[in-house]
Amino acid sequence: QVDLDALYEAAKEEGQLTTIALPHNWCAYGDVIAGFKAKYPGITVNELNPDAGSADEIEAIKANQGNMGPQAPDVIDVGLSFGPAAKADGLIQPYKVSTWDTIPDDAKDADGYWYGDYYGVMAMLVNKDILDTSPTDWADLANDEYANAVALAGDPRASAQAIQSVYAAGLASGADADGAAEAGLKFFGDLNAKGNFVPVIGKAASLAQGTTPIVVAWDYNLLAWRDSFEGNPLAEIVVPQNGVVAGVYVQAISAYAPHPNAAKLWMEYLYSDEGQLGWLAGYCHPIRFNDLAAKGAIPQEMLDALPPAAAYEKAVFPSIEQQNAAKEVITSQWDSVVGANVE
Amino acid sequence: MKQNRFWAWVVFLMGAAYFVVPLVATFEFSLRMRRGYYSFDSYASVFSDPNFQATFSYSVMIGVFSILVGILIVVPAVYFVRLRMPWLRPFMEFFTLLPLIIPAIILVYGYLRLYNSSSIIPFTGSALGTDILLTFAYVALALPYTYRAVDTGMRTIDVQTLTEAAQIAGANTFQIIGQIILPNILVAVLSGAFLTFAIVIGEFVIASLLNRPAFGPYLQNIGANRAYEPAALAIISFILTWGAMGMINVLGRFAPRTSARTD
Amino acid sequence: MTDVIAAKPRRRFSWEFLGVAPFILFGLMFLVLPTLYLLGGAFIGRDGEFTFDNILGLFTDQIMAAYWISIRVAGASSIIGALAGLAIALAIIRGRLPAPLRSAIMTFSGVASNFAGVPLAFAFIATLGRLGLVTIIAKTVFGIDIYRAGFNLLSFWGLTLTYLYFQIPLMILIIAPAIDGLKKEWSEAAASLGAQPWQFWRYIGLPILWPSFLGTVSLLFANAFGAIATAYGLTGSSLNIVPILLYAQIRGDALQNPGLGAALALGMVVITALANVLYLVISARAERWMK
Amino acid sequence: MASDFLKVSGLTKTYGANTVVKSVDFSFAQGEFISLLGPSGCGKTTILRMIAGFETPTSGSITIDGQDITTLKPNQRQLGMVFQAYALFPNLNVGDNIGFGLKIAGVPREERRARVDEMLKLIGLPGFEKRYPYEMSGGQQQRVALARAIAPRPRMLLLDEPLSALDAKIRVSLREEIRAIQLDLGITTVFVTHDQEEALSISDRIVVMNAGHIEQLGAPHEIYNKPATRFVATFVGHLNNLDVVVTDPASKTVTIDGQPLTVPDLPSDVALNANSVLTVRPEVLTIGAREGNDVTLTGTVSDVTFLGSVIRIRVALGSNIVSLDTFNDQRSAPPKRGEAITISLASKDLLVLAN
Amino acid sequence: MASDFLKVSGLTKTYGANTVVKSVDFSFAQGEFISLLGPSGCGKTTILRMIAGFETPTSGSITIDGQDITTLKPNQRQLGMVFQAYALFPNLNVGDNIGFGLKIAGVPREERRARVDEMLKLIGLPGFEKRYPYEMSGGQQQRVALARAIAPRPRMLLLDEPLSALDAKIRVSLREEIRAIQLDLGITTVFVTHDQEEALSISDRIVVMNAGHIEQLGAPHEIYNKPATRFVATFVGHLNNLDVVVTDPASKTVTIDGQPLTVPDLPSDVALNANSVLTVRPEVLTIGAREGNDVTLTGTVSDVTFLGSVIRIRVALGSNIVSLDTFNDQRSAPPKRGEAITISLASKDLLVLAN
Ligand SMILES: Nc1ncnc2c1ncn2[C@@H]1O[C@H](COP(=O)(O)OP(=O)(O)OP(=O)(O)O)[C@@H](O)[C@H]1O
Ligand SMILES: Nc1ncnc2c1ncn2[C@@H]1O[C@H](COP(=O)(O)OP(=O)(O)OP(=O)(O)O)[C@@H](O)[C@H]1O
Ligand SMILES: [Mg+2]
Ligand SMILES: [Mg+2]
Repeated sequence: QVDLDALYEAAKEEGQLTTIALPHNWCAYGDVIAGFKAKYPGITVNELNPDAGSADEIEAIKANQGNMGPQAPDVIDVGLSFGPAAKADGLIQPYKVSTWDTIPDDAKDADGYWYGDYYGVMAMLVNKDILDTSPTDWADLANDEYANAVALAGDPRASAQAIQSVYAAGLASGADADGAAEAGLKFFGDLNAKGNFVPVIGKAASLAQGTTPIVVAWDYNLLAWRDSFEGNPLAEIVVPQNGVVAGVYVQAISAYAPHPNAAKLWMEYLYSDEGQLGWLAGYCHPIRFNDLAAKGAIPQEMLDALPPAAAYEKAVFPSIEQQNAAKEVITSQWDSVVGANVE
Repeated sequence: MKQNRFWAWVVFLMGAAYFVVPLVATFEFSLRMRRGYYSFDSYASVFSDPNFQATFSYSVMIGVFSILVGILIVVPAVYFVRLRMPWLRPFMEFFTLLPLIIPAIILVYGYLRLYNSSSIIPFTGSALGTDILLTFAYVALALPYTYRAVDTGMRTIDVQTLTEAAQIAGANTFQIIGQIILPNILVAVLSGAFLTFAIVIGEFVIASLLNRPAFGPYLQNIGANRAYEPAALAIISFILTWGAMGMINVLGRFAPRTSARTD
Repeated sequence: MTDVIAAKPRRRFSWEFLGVAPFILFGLMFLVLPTLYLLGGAFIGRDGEFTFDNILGLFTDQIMAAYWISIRVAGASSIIGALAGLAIALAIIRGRLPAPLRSAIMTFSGVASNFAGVPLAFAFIATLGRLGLVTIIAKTVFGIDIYRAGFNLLSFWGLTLTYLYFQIPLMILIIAPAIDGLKKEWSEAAASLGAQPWQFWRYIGLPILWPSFLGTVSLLFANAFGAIATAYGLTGSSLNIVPILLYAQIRGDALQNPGLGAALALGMVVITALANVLYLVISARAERWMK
Repeated sequence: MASDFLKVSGLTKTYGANTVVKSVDFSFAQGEFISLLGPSGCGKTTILRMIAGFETPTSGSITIDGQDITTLKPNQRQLGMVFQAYALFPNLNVGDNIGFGLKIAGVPREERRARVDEMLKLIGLPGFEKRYPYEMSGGQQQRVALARAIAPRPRMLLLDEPLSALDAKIRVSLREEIRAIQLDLGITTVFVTHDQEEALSISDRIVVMNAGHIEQLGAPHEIYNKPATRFVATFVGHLNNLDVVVTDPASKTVTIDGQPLTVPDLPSDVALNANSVLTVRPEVLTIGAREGNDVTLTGTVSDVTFLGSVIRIRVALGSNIVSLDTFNDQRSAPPKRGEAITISLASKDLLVLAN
Repeated sequence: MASDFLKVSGLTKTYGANTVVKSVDFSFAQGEFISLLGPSGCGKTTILRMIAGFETPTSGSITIDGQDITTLKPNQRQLGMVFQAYALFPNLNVGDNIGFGLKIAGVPREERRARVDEMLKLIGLPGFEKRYPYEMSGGQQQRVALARAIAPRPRMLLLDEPLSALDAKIRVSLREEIRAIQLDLGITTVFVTHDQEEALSISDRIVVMNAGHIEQLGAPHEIYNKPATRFVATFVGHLNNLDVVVTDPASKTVTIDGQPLTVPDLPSDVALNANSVLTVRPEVLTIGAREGNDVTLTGTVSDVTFLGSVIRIRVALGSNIVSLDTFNDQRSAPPKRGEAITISLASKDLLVLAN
């Protein structure tokens, strides 16, 4: 078993933890970080580029090999498919948290290089002040009324969230798991050609300000955004009828982490009950959800706030191989097939 | 002549419309946070955000250091080049033109490659080092403005003769720069300083690429994630910049006047 | 006294050089070297060998499109900005408008020319975004849905319109001294020789301003070409213009190739340098009457 | 027509509360060379600019050759103007500068070129047409400015201190050239200057101005020898003031430092023992006696200044110090400081001035 | 010591390939007022700046009061300097400007204030200490600059064209003040000017320079009356050149326009019928005969210029045009252009100059 006290001492020695790509309203990371700081005083958390995509995180590790400064991330939180790739490139190091055994086996690397952290389903948020009727499925996005309205929540060349969105759209158009990526590209290519696609990274602000009245993103993000609007503007979350894709993210520690002990301590915190519930408070299903549920450790009001379970019934969990293949296709062909340029 | 004036007014009013409407619109937008009626909620939200305070004071601090470093580097250089080494002038002009021609993003790319922790001068090796690098980066960005301000200031006084007048009265170089040159170009120096400040406060690219918790990246982050606060922030930063510029004008009034009357 | 005699000239020199040395060192370390390093990097492959691959890597549709839109936006915003700025500067300096207006505009220009970047993007979203004041007024008062009509803030014209907000004031600031430099006597001399005002501008005023005008245009071009914060604030990182590509390259290396980043940067420097060379060539011809 | 080719009447200019030209009247004949002379700020430039059309008179009128031009635009007045700072168009070469007015008037290229050549010859700069203004000295530039002004054969030539930016030697030679060209072309010319020697040496008639009004208008020798007011006398040339006491109003006798002298021009209404001030030019005083000098005074040399061709001797007559100018003459050594000295003058050279 | 308080020997200054001061030697006694006079670019300022220490001589030495100061820094030389453009410190008021040198020298505040008051009285500006330079006229500023230079009791005072930025009238009165203060303090003074009248009127001795070397060094009347070279004669005062033909070398007789005259100073080695050039000052010529004038010439009046106190008459003697200066005299009207005229001169006033 891990000696948490010793780890804390060692981490305090390092004094700092560098995270990357953790928006504060993503899975309530803001509160999670605050909780970590409160529990382990003496460690400052240095947050890099909250808006980075998964690929950006991997590149940050690559670019900072040997850099012990505050630009080098210690830990990353990336889309599932990026985990094995990073392992293959030798960019991450293994670590098994104390609660390792309660993480489902299909969501972790057997050697402890990467391990799933939470999941959600791909959904759409609609600004009701601008659009009277919400789309109910992917196909609706091509309707005339959604001209210049649809945005992804990331750059499909770099962001796991955006890649999964494209993949989900492909599945919804009837393709099988292998053809979903191409179908998704075609779907967005058509959407772009029609003028419904907005080449802007959809965020809470762009949705509220009307730049992107519809944003496709993980349901937990959309819920957090909707909350932040406090009813102004009115926003509705739509889980599409077809192509409900669930996505798992994974945590990993950089192989070049300047503060390895702080990184390990961070992992311990995230995978503790407290950390897992922290994510859940941000509408993310933590990877130990079933374990926690079985232990009855989840407060009822938290369960009530979650999106209806029905949405998750249809959810498809693509395998790592499927995801890798899709990622490869989408990142490399997005430019040529969709090619969303400014005109 | 009348016609002349008419067109002048037309041009002026068109320009005024272009510049004023976005400000009005932004202000209006910033008031829309509460559904149905106008409020200053977005401003309250901004000011109560600890990140606003933290990033803003960080940027102010970096701004102050950038100004000091800029003055320390530029004033003696301009002075001695004017006085003794006019042949160096083209080099100075060239250096100070570079930041206008080479985009900031390219400079910072270069810094990251040159001064990363595996180089001989590992600025990015520590937070403090990165702060220093950021300061230098801002000095570089502001260099055209600082240089030109100081140079203009020195042009309005006869540096050579004043130096000689002080020298023959027994003053040494420190006394000359401290007691004669600097007081006389103070307004120019300050106007350069405020420009530097205005640049530093809003700067986004360098701070973001060096991953420092500055105001610019904070603005960007808020801009992506909040609906109404960005408009409030735009108004706030506009007022801040306006304040800095206003200071230049106010200080201009206290300038030691150099123009001589003739009999 | 003998020691003084022997040491003096040398000591004096080094003293003065010490005053200039920090500047030179700074310029080399933070302006010249990074640029050179980067430009050199454009010709070095992953294996550390000299190569043209990075440069060739620029010739993809996407990157070419990015350069093209960047050049167009920078070109349009610099030329339109320069013309509009010139018109406004002429109006306030030569148009006999009330004197306080001039200092107000100059101060405003100082502010607005520094108002580039993220806040500017916010301002334009609040103005011409889908829920922007102008958009809404156009829709509710005039019944024109500018977005349905094809307008988009994230288009060539949208970006240009936004960039003009800092380009015009910059032009005013830079060209104003040149207009002030037009001596009153020149227009009076022309008038006494029978010239109409337009003839004065055609033969004397504008030809004299021409070099400054060109110089400012090339500066505005570089300014817009390298501008990233505004575009980034408008769109997040997805806009396909060169500075944003480069930004992505530096931050995340989404294109997975560091040499390509250097090549992108080289491309930018070459284009701004070309703009400046063009200026130098034209102005050298236009300035043959100057010392 | 002869004497009112240029006619200015009741010309007034007010800036805010400040009247800088106060109802000025004058008229001149065609071909005259007129100088406006006066101290800085007296309104010379303002008058010239009203004639040129750059300022609108507050009231009054200006006619040229019978045509009222008061409200005409400058470009319709057909006048030539030369400015103090040359004001050549820096972007045009000499030829184009000189030909500018002709080009505006639509004169064909060939004719223009011929006229430019003629002008260049006139100002002594043939072959300079390809030069740019910055490539020339101030004196050359001002010559070109002159040529530019006269090339379109204007009705009048206006010059505003055209020489004051130039070196002393060039100033003298150029003023002679200007006068020669003016006589040659017979062009009516108004010349503004604050340099009295310049005005005296070059003009047919001089308008001496002070604080917006005319103090005196006359030929140079009238201005110098018969100044109408104390202002004119002091402004033009050097002047000695002598405090005298009237000892016999009837015989017009006064005493200076106790020494009697008769003043033919003494007004008849002065009182006995009144203090009065007489003025006299330094050059009419002579050391010792001289034929025609009817007044002899004795005093002490207080100072001798060697000025080259002239030696200025200051003589103390009691509390009066008078300056006496004499040509440097090697044959007679100048008196020494402290020496007693006798000086003489002709009483009719004494000026009694209105204040 | 007397005559070498300031001693300059072999002083040379080279800029690149250009030697602008060519081995200049002179020495002066304590208390002398010395002018460096010469045309623009002759090296006057360069010499002054080498004395002040702003330029390092290429070779040669400068000693003051026996101390070799050639390589001393300017701030160690204890000299006072006044610049053409006043160069008052714009950020300091008059009092602080004058007290600057004393403050640098560490003089206590009270003593400084007393000295500043004394200086202000000396320059006639008491009560001005709180004014800033921009609040004063040029003449006042230059007075303050003078006070600033002499306040620390320098060993010598250096002035570089201190008057040339001022108006003519102020120029004259300020030069007299400077001279009076200099005599009062007995301070050795080097004064640079290109104005010959200024140099003649103010100096004990004058160094006339040309192209980097000394043409003549002497008292003002020596310079004017006995110019050593043609350059000096032309530069100082107006000069007439007369082309003459030597008709009898033995009796030193030449003819001008066929009219004979005897030249006492004619070198004995000139040949018969040689062409030679004589020079004569305009003021030694007189209209008609005059006692002591032994040469009479007849010619035609070609031009008459009225200059105020002086009338300059140009007389054509064949191809020679000579200028004759006469005081303006109302009793005798000046001759008219074209009139025949007789002029006379004393043959010993004719100058035969080395070239
Ligand atoms: N545009 C103006 N507004 C207000 N006052 C003016 C203006 N132009 C001239 N003045 C004032 O009018 C007066 C006469 O000016 P003007 O230029 O005619 O004088 P001047 O005789 O030419 O003097 P100088 O010899 O200095 O050129 C001055 O007191 C001047 O300050
Ligand atoms: N720093 C310098 N570098 C090169 N040449 C110089 C320099 N300073 C002066 N000269 C040259 O030296 C010569 C003498 O200059 P100096 O200033 O001594 O002349 P000056 O007699 O004072 O003339 P002026 O009456 O115009 O002031 C000039 O030809 C000038 O061009
Ligand atoms: Mg004037
Ligand atoms: Mg000089």
